[in-house]
Amino acid sequence: MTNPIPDLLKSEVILTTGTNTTENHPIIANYIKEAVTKRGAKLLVIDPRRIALVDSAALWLRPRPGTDVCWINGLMHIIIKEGLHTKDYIEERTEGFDELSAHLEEFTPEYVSSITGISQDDLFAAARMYAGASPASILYAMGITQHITGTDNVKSLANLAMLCGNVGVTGGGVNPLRGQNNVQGACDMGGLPNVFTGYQPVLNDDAGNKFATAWGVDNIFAKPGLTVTEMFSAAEKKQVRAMYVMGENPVLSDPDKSHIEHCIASLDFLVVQDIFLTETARLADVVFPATCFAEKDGTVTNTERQVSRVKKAVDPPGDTREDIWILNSLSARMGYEMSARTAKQIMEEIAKITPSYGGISYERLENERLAWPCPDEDHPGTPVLHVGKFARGKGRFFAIKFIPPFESPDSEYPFLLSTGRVMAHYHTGTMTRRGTGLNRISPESLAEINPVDAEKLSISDGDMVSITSRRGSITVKAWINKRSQPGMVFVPFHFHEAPVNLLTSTAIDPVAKIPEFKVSAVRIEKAS
Amino acid sequence: MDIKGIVSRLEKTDPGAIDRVSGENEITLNFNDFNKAMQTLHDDKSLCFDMLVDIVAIDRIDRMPQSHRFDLVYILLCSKDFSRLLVRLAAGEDNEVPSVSSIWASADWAEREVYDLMGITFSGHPNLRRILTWKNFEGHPLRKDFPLEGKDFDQQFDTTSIEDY
Amino acid sequence: MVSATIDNREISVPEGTTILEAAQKAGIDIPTLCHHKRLPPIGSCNMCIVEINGNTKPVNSCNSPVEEGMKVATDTKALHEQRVVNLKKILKHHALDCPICDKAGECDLQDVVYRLGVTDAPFEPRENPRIAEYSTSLIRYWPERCILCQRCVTACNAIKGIGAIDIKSDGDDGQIVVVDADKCKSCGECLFVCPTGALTENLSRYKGRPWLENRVETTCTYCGCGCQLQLKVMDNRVIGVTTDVDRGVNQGSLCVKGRFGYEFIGDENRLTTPLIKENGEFREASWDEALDLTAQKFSSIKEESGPDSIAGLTSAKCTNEENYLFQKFMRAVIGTNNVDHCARL
Amino acid sequence: MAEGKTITLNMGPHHPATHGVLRVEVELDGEIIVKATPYIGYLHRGIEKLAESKNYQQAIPLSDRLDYASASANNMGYCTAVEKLMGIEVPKRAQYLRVIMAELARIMGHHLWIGTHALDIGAMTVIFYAFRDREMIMDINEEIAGYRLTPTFFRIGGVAADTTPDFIKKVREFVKWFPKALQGYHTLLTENKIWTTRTMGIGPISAKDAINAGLTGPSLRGSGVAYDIRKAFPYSSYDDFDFKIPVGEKGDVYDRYLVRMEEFAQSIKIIDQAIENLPEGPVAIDSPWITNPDLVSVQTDISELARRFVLHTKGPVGPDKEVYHAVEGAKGELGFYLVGDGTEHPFRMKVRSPCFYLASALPRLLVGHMIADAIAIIGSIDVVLGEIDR
Repeated sequence: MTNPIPDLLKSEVILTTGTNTTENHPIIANYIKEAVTKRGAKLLVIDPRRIALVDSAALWLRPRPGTDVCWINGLMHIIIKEGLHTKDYIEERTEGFDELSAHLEEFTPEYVSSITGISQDDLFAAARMYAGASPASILYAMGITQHITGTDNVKSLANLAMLCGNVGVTGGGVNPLRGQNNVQGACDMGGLPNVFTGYQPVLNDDAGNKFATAWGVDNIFAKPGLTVTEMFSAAEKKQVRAMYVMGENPVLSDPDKSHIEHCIASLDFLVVQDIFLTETARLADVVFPATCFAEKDGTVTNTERQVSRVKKAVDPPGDTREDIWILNSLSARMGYEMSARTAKQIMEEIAKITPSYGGISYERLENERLAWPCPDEDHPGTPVLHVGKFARGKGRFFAIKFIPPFESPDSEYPFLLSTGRVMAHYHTGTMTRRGTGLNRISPESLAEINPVDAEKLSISDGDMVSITSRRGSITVKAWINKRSQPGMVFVPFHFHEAPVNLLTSTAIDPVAKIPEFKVSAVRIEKAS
Repeated sequence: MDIKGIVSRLEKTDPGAIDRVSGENEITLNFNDFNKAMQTLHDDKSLCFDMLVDIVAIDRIDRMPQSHRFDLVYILLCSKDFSRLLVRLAAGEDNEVPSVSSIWASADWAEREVYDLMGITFSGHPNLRRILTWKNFEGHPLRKDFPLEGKDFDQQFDTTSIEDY
Repeated sequence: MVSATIDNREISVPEGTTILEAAQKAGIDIPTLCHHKRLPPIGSCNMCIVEINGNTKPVNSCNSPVEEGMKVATDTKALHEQRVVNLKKILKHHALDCPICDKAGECDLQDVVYRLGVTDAPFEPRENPRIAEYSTSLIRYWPERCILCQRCVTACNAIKGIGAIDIKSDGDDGQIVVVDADKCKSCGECLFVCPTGALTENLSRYKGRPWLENRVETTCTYCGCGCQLQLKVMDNRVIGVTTDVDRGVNQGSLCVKGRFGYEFIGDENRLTTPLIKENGEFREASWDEALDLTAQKFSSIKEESGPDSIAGLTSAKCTNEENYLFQKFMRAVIGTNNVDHCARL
Repeated sequence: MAEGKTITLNMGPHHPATHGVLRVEVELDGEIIVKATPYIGYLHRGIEKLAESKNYQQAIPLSDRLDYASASANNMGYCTAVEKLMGIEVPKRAQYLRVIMAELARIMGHHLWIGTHALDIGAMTVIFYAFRDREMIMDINEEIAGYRLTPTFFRIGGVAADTTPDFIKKVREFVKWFPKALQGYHTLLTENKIWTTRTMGIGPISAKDAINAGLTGPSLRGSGVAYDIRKAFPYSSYDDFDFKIPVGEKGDVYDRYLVRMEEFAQSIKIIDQAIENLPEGPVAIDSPWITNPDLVSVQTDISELARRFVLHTKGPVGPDKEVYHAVEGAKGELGFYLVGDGTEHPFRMKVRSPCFYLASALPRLLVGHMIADAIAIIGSIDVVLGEIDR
């Protein structure tokens, strides 16, 4: 996020899109509600599903899934046409505005309305609402990014925010809501194929040399590695022969489950390190038991880029060892002695070679939570990014073309499938589906189907239905409600009994390599 | 002698030494006049506080930074009429408190204890060493920022690492 | 800013500050049962009464703003007596449950009883016992412990904006009732603000006592909000989760996962030893064995097909330190940039 | 004999005559001590630090373990200090019971002293008689408190329980018996030629020096200073009783011996008066903020039940102020400096330990004497390491 969460209370308009905040980030939803009910902010929800936030919204637009670039461009078209954009801000701090405005010419309200299914009146109202407020913030999540045009969608939202001068100001910003406690941190720490810690690119020789020296090795890592989706296809082609998976469950979480299982089967050697024997761990050659968050010390970085401590509360069960110990022992056996042995020592090492984490230490985290960039010990952290000046100098507008989704409903597969989470469960359910508590709240997978469709298919609430795509078929219980629009079905991906990722496609965004979970074409039938 | 008498007597010999009088038997001394006033309290025939009963050090970290970190309370006794006087002195973390061990022999160990457990140093003490803990003990246990369970309590303690005086 | 005197202490506070808040700021503690830092004033318990300008008719300090020149007395004999009378009214039907109540030991009601030194408040059973209407599979309502302070109802409305519960007030027979059971998400906001043990967790009942628990400050392991919470630990077991209003972005709030999703920590299906697959079956192995096998396999594959034939997936569920170490392992030890994680999923 | 070259001898910390884990490094010129350095800390348990984490009631057992040879006397010091902090007046019956327990503890402490002190110097017999009589006090402790050595019988606001008929009977028996026993000790020692030779003129300290060194209790009174807190700052109704403060003249080992022997007699006198004049009434104050409600009412009364919980799980609250309160322990001025901060825990508890200052005076007492006299001198100041090291 460019801005901290409590900033929402200072926004005049909050635009949420592709995020079911009440279910997935309930605490942020608290802030949205407080902003709306107590601070008089207006909430603008743009989402194909009738999510709970719609109840508090001043305006709700319901675009067809996969048409995000189109409606964003449509809004900008209206804003520029009506002269609502902030000219000074654009002049002073951005570049590429002229190309953008030329590109936007074709996105007339009539055209946008025909593609997205949003009425022209609503488009005008939304554009005026967003552009008329200062500051206004944008919240988005996987509903925006999990498309083949994921990167384009995000860039378009950034265009929109910059057009109205909402980046780098308190109460504004473009704010992705991170779905896991440490996605931000895993990226910051260089858990990506193309960057080291703090986004220092591997293609940069200086960075390569710096890390080679710091780690005392010869190679300089000049070539970016493979992404998750590429790894599995490479495994299929025998280019990747061994994998080490720490705390992930790609069999359930990645698209096209049977394809993944096939790829894993072609590996020579698979090591999985996890707290439970997950679906992926069952396919492994060696399984290491790992510790969960209550059994270890460390830090995590949340969606606001704030680093906070995780502390050991209980001893790990049985012969389980801390992940740090496992990695240290393994590398020692492979002839490399790690110098840092405790979480605190590792953080010191991170701070040394990562400029944005330079000032973060366990001592400071005892009393404060720090948002990076925090380059030195006296730096107070940076809650709002891009204040006064963009990180790259001038903010750049991109002219983005509209590309339809990979799969569109057709006569054979007439429905559109979207996946996501429900409140009581989390990801592949490895943690939340243990114990009795949360399972009592949400015991089974429910496919959300609109009553209109249900009537057509003569399905009633609680019937078992089979959902089939070009890649597979699952059977789930139907839940008839108006959350999904007609022609659309929503299935959560927490449940291994109904692994919805059997159905999803492996089509990915060309830049970010993110799979298109939010749009797949499926067929629904009543199960016999 | 009652507190009024003590105060007026001390005002005569060491004007300005008393910072504050509180309650029936407590005075607070200014840091700069401390040593001289203590000498007077001991030597003066009419005051005659010839026994130093105890020295109490209190870590007032909770009141920082409005006031100094430590409070030292010297408990004095007059052997003539057995009256008690509490002498308070505020000391910062960097202050070297003048030792009173040349006035009262009992201050020798009392000041060593305060040094050991609270980490306040005394200038002019003949033998300022740790007394209850050992030579290479780290930290001062009675300070409020010293954890109750000790440092590294979960690790095996190597008794051979103790250095004795 | 307005200036006033509370208990002979001069105070100056921004306009609109209530007497209770002003007093708390000045370090004067007025007893209260219904006021909560996160909630708007409720004014149901009549504990926070004060006298203004010597007027003997007491007013609730939680919903009266400070006015210029006001003279407030918070602790007179008359006020004390009135508070005791009010408290006895609340206590009259309160169940004698402390020995089996999860809240006992950190209960606001107990604290106020102790503070006011109330004696002689014998228990009288209700003529029409209350019925536990509100209850979810995670939250349990104990009607006889409820003092009708309305904190829970206010929290459900003001913090969550849900309004799943309400008070049905009918003199002595008032109680919490469900407005819409479907709306309740079991977020536990109500049980967090409950001053007594009227709303308790259904999971951690009878597992531990507040004064025996150890509380460990940590960060929630679920979504990216980074909520700060405290794990309640007893006998090396996590028995519950609680929060602190002053810490973190969540200000004491949590969702159903954060508050109740801790059971996996001590789950019996946790992996406890390394496993090695032989002939399609897992067998338990020692650490030495498993690590040696892994190291030897990685080394030989690296030798045969080059470091890029090995790939690693780190995790957004692991700490920064582990992620760092993992990518360092892949890059420095294996020698490949094939490292990624599930940020895209 | 060739003078000038010295030998360093290490006494303790495991030496039967140092009465605990006291270590004294003595430098000898021949048989004469030219320098003595005591080392302490072997029994340091951090009682002052621990008290900061306990509530006021919970810290009482810690005080038992200061001078464990006379545990109730420490209870007296701690509880009266807390009561001074909280402004509590304890009922008369409780005060008298406390006096009985504290004086019995003093006798117990002196029993240990006389037995081991005489044993150290070579008079083997006394310890058997002393321990025979000490056993009677332990039985009394057991009768009323359930514990023998560290009874923890005191509570903030009173004592734990009322007397039992057996208790009264046993105390009366002891009061009747003990003067005879004391006469026996006198017969064995007071005019014993060896005893007087070993103790007279050994380790003398002048009144001025003793005061300057912070000596209190029998060791100070042996030098002729009649400083006894029971008289100087009376507490717990000590001014109700008729007793004398025995003082010595020369301040040597023998005078300290005589003072303690007379204290036996005075303590018995106090106990006799207290047990015969034991007032009627409650044994603890009835305050909703301090004392536990009785177990019957907690079953019917919610306010009593709730209060009982708070008192057990959190404890009584101490006000935000500082007090110093001292009592006459078996060894001297046992003071507690308490700092309250408006919570259930003391912010700081400093124990003014008499033995600490007695031990600090050892170099002054030992130098110039023979090494064999060191044993007599250490025995005569009667230090208990539990109290020195805390």
